[in-house]
Amino acid sequence: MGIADLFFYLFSALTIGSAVMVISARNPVHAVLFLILAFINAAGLFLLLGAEFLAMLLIIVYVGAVAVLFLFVVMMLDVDFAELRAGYMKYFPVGATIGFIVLAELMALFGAWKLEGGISVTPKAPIPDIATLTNTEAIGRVLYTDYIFYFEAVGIILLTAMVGAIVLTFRQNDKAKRQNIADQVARTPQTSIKIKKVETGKGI
Amino acid sequence: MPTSTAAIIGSYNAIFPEVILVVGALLLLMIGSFIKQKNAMFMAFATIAIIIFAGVLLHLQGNLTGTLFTGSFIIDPFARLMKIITLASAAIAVFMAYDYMSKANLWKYEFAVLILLATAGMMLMISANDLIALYLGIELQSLALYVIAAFNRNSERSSEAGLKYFVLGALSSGMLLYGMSLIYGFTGSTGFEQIASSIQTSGATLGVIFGLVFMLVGLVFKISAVPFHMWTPDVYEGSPTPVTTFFAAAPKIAAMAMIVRVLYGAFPTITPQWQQIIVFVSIASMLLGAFAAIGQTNIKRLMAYSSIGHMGFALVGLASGSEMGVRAVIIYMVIYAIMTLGTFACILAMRREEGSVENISDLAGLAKNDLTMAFLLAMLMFSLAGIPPLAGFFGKFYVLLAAIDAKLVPLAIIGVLASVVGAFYYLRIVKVMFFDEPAEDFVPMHGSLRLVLIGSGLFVLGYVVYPTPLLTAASVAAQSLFK
Amino acid sequence: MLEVGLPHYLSVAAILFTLGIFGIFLNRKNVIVILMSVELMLLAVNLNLIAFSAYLNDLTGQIFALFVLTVAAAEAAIGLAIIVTYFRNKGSIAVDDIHAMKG
Amino acid sequence: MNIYTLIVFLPLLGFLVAGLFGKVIGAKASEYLTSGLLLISAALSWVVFYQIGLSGNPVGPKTIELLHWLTSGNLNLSWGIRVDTLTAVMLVVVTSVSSLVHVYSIGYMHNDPHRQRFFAYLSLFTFFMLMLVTADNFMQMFFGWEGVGLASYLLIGFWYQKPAANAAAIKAFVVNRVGDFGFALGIFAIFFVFGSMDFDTVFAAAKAQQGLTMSFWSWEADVLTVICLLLFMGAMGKSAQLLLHTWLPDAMEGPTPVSALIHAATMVTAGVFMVARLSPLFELSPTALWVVTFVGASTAIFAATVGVTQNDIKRVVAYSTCSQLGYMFVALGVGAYGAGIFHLFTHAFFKALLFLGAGAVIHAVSDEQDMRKMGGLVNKIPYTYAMMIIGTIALTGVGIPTLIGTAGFYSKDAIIESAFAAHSWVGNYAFWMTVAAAFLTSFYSWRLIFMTFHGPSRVDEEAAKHIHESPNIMLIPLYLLAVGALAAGFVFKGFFIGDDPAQFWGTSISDTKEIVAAMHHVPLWVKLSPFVMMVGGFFLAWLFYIQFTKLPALFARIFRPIYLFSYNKWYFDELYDLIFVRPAMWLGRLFWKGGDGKIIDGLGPDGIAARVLDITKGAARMQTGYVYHYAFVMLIGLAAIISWFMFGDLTSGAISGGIK
Amino acid sequence: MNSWSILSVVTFLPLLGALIIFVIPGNDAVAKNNARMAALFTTIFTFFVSLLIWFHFDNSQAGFQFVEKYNWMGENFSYHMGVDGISMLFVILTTFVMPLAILASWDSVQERVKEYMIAFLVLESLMIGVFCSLDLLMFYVFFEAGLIPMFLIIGVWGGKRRVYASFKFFLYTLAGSVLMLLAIMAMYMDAGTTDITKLLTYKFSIEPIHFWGMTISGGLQTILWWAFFASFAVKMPMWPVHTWLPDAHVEAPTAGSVILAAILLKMGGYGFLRFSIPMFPVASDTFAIVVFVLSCIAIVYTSLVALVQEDIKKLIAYSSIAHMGFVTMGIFTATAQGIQGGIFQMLSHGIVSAALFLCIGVVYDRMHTRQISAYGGLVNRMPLYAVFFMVFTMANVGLPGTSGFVGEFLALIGAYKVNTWVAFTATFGVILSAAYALWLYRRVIFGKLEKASLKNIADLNMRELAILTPLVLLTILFGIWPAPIIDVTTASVEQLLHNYKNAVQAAHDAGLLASR
Repeated sequence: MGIADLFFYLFSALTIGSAVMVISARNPVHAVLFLILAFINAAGLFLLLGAEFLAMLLIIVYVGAVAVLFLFVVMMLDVDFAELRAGYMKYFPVGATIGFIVLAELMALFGAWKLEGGISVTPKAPIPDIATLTNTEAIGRVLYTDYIFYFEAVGIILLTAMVGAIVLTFRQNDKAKRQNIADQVARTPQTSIKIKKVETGKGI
Repeated sequence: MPTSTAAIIGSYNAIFPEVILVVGALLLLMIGSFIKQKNAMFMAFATIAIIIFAGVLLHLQGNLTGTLFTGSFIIDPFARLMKIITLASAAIAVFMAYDYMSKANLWKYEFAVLILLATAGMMLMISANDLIALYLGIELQSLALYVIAAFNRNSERSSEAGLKYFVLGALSSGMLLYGMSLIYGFTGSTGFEQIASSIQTSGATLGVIFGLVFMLVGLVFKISAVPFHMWTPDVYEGSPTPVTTFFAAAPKIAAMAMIVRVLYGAFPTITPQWQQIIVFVSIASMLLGAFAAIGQTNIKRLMAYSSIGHMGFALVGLASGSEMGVRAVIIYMVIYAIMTLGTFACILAMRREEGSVENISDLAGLAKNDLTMAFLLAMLMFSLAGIPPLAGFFGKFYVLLAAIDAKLVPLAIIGVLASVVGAFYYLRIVKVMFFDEPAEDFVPMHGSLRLVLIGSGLFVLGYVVYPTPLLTAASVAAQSLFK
Repeated sequence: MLEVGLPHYLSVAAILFTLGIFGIFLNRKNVIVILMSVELMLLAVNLNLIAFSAYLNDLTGQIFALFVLTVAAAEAAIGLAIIVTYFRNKGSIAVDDIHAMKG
Repeated sequence: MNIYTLIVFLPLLGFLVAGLFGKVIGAKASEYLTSGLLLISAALSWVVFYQIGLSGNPVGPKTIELLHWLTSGNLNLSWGIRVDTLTAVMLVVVTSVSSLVHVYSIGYMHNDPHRQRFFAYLSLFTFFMLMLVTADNFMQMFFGWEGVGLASYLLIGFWYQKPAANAAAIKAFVVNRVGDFGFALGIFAIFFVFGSMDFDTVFAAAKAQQGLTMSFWSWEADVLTVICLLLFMGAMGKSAQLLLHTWLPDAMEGPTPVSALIHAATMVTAGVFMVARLSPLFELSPTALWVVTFVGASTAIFAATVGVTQNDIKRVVAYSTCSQLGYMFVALGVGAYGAGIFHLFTHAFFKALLFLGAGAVIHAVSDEQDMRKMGGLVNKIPYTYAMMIIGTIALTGVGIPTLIGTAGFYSKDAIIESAFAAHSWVGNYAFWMTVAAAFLTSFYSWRLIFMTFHGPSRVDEEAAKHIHESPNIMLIPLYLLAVGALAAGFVFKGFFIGDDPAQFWGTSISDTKEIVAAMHHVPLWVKLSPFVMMVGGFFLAWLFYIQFTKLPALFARIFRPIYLFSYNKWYFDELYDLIFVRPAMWLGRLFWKGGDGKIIDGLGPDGIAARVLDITKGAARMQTGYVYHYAFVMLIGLAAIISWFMFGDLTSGAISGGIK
Repeated sequence: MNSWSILSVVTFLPLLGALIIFVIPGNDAVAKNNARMAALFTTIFTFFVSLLIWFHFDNSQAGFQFVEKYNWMGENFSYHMGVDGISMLFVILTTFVMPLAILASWDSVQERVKEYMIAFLVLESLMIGVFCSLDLLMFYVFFEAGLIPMFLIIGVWGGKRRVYASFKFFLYTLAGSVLMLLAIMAMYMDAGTTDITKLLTYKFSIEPIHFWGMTISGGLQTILWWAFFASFAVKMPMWPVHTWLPDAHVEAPTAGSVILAAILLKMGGYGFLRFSIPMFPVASDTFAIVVFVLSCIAIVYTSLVALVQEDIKKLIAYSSIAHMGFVTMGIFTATAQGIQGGIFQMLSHGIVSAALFLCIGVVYDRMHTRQISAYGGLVNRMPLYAVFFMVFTMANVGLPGTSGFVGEFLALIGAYKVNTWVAFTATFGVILSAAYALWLYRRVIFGKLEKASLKNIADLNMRELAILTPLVLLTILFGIWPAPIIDVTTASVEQLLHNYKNAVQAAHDAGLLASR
């Protein structure tokens, strides 16, 4: 068993362990933190598989952005240290059974994978030798050529997410006082001063 | 290799409609953020114009057939027809939406943008010829839809609808992706043609089948087939009605086209396997759609169950696994979309002085208050129930014909029996409108709604007279999948 | 112990995936946890893709994973936005409270 | 337009005019028109009768086709008029009695507001009866058969305000339908066997069928026997033979002229006519003839026993009719068709006379029919009395044996003799029964006379003031009928039961010389027995109702069960009510509420609808609103499909392609 | 021979009328009256045009006449029309009854007159279409489409329980016919066409089919036969799927009942004749006994049920079921008499039951109740009515000389040829029919006029006379002279039987049928 294998078991165990904690932690903040841990370990697994770029991406994008966003929202909304509710245990056995069945069936499948049969021996985009081209470089070479279509599409998706998130959450706060320089500059006496004729004996 | 600009433009002709939609969305986004006043009408008609322009471009493609972007984007008559139908449904949905949305104080220019983006997503789905393209198309569509489901952000129901849709949608795309990963792993490729040829060599390995199952779960979720339908009633009920209108037509067509494409593009050699899944899902959908709708009091919820049932029927055509079946699916979806849009025109018109209502009992005695609307809605109901000579019957006729042809007799029998049960609740609406004592009047129907309703009613009534064009178009489209 | 190979990676991914599903339907507490479960599922998918990519010696898997990552981020943003909207209306994001519509 | 057509269709014309335009032309005009047309028809009938029967050279059966009815496959039917002696005899009977009844009714019904309708019905009846007797095929016969049933129904229920009349009308129609049920089946069988419904074709082919069997209700039965028995069932219904007789006494609820015309002289004899008409068939089935005799004899004695205890004047006459019809069937059953028809012929006169006389009595005592409330009328309505006496002596068969007598004397004696002459056990049974019935006939006939006309008056005081003799328009028909009752036997004996039947009958009935000869050569005691019985009956009646008026009550007390049995008509009505009417109603209700309501609807539409709603509720409950349940359902779906492919598929092998 | 597409004209004339009424503006009394007049004129005109079909009809031809054929849906489903001796009479019957139905609703329908008339005219078009269609799919479309207007007619203008009745009617019949739809598709798949003229000579397989461990010995033909049977049996209706009919009849407005009884029920019988017998001869032969048993049960059972009814319409409805029992029995005897008897019985029933429902409508319009117990002694005030009612009652009873007799008589002759038991049981129904019909008549018409509510009831008015008189005349005319009707059908029926006998014989020869 080589060192790589050792790391595999380490990362896997940690990933799975933290995943378990994510879904079972009572405090949602803890859950987010465990999620981060799971991502980091998964990045380790990615590294073991030779996908350095994605591993880094995972840490930067996920740990750095997404998970923090989670944390932010959790803190903002509802830091609820609720007890496990009654329903949880009630459905657990049947849920677990079914989940286990699916899992077992999936596991049974994996041994069957062989690099033969119908699997194309000449991949569409073969991974170049790490000595000649780094992983990041290799990805970069195909990403903007062969996969430009996806790249553009994903851009639109991000745009959509942006528009969507804004339209849902952005609230025009009319109470907040803001400075509008253009308005200030544009002021004239006519608009700012009102001359009233005061009738005698009435007051203003 | 130097290529002239004209040649590039010529070859990229295929994707122009999608580009127009996206560019249009961006334009509207800009315009919208600069002109402050809520000019719903302008925005709506701009949206419709963009969609129509995209449609015209599609039409101008003629019989262009081929793939782009190293095979990940395909254009053929099937894709073109389904896209045109999708675009038309989307345009009509927007056409019907703007009046309601502005009256309900819901109109924002982002709505139009999101609709355009979602429509672009649908176009990508229909044209996807690669797992990644498929996934991106689905997500582009779904993300936009999640947002517009929750578009009435001051309503608990609307945001609950968005939330449920999102959570379950995310779960389904998780499953879809997992399936895709398995397919990729077990065939070594993401392109549909490569997957197909790989499976042809390897046969139906368990890995491929598992992948297919996971993928199908994610795919049929989009057409809300049982047992992956659970989101539908809640989302239909909770979303603002124009959004529901949109949901009921365009995404369903696109998703159905996508399923057809995936199954015939990537898995034609294991038809017997996926046939079983489709048969199961189809039966379950038809039965649930028929039974669960009966007890409903909210008409939008009822339409949700109705759409579940109809998707079940459309899947009958798919299950038959033949060219005839695909043709039937296309015809069914077209007719379904038109009927649904017409029905929603009526639902949108269920408005009193104090606001919109959506209970079936609110339709009571409509025949006395507004005979035209009641009559056309009744015809739509009969059509949805599949009673000849209305268009809905022919939709059912073709799918059942395909099923019988494929010797799926039990499926066909369950189908027709479910349609009898289902007829009950459509009849109930007719009964409420025609037999019951009149309830309070609705405010007069807006012109746009009336236009859609009349158009849809005329189609439903008149289809029997001249069914050929749709038939021909569907035949051509179906043939293109079976070259 | 067995030599670590593709099945090992796939198994880890499968377990992660199952845990993700579990998280969705066993969770009664907080909707955000559901979102996290979804992230776990997507992580499992990515692991799958990358493992296949490595063993197929095909870069496509990695590219795919890249896009999944991106989309997942977008999805998370939308999800969180919806949750915020919901919270504003309801004042709670407990999963058990989300059942205004049923039947 | 030949004479036959005229005879048949003049009454129809009368019906149409009186029925459609009765309101327009008025009651008087309707009466005179219908009666006049009938009289013409009657006159023409006598002409025909003379031409065909009396002139000595009988016209063989010939047919005048009127209108093609239909052709369907090998079934080919037309309306036609069959002319032969039997038809001629019936024409005479029907038109004569009918025209006299028409005339009589002018007087009898003069107070009724619906006279047009009444006369229309009478004419309609006559038309149907004529269609019946002139039928050339079974279909037409059935047409007339049911038509007279309709007319009878209408006439019995003429006074529609009387519930009893309505009930009687329905009863008459339905019981007749029971008979027609057999008749219809018989016709079907005929067509099945012979491929035709024309009399001539059937008669010609009948011989060939003798002894053959056919499958009927899954047993092999003699073809002709089956056919004849089925047909005879129709005759039993129409002629009120035992078991199907219950309608006839009730039919007396109708106006009396109707009773005279339909329920004495013509319609009820249709059964007799039918058997005679079909004698070529019946001849070939001894079993059927046996049954005919047996039923006839039984009816004769049964009706006579009931007649002796009835108090309603018309019912007594009705049971008498029933009994006399039994006589006729006895004659037919033993092969003496001529004798049967002869009795039919004479009976028509005297029974119509009796009925019309009874009508005159009823008329006189302000529509009272109960004889216990009459008595002592002899001086008040002497002409009527005389007529009733003539009718009675004709009915009881007064005459000097071997020398001369009333109409009934010839015809009835001929029947009794023929029964004896048959020399079979059923013939003997019939002989003794008819002889006994002759005794009873005499008894109840004289009982009627004595109770009505003699003794102290028991008439209501109010009614007593109005007792009056009938007007001439009613009496003249009585006189004419009385002539017939007295003379018909003597005049026509030679024709009807003459030594050579063929001379008079031609081929219209199957009488043979042998039977007639045997009939004429019975021992003297046989010839005397009816006479003795007649005298005995008269004497007993005199004893009971003139001499010792306490005796009837005494006997009724001593033999109470027997008395009640007879008085209640052998409890047939109660029995039928118990075994047919009530079960039918019960079954109807059971099928309706239980069958249709609970079982068919309960398991069918309503039940399914209820189950659908249950499922619906279940389906709606599944939609809990909780997002984790939704996810769970999805997971179950996924797990199920995967497991299907993993396990189900491998074991069942249902999937082609296989999995590596 | 048809230069001007007479069948299409007759079929779609009423639809044109409906369109005209549709565009009549307003909702006041004048508009209502215009709608009535327009409907009446349309139907009468249609009737006269349809008479041309009869005049130009060639009795000696067995095949279809006045044929029209155009492409409709693709190449496989065409717009194909034509009539033969079997269907022509039903077209005439429809066009004949329709004006009467319109007239019958003249005063009794005051609400939503326009819609009412439109519904009836549309229904007329569809019904004529059913009898003229020579394409299976087209037939089905017309056949089913009739449900919609009828549903509305019962539901909108019906009685108290109209919702229940209309739903029951709709769903019951729909459930029956969807199986036929599947069968039609299967036939299309097997024969490659839905052209009735071709299918009439097409031989559907009778080779046994093995299916899920079961063996269907009669093969495809058996399956198809049962599917068609399911639809037509409900439509007829046959026992035990008859329970929709009493409810529908009771709740429908008078004209609705008239159409239902006179024409809609006939579609079932027509279907048996047009499809079951000629297209599936071997299966028809095999399962004739089933039909016989059901018919006999229907005749006796429903007659008994009719005996205890308290509602006039319900009683007539049950009697209709019994009469339809004679039709099914006659048709499946596969004898000339049986089939022609069945056809004649249908036509006669179309006239007689329509007339009876019209008669009920007359008193319902005056008294607004259908309870028998609410009537009695009507003859005192309504002598004319009593006469008409009597004629129809007698025709219902099957009295010779009325049209009711001819059909029953022929059907029974046919039945006797085939099975004595059947004839015996069915003839038994003749007794019961007399009992319930006369008893009804007695309770409604006869007796003293005792109920205060009836004291001022008026006799038939001119309009009612105009409706009922032609029916009386036809009832009697057809009873006395049925030949013109029967002769129309002869050639077609003979050809039908010829083919039928050959097919059954061939099956026997091939050893595919157990010899009986």
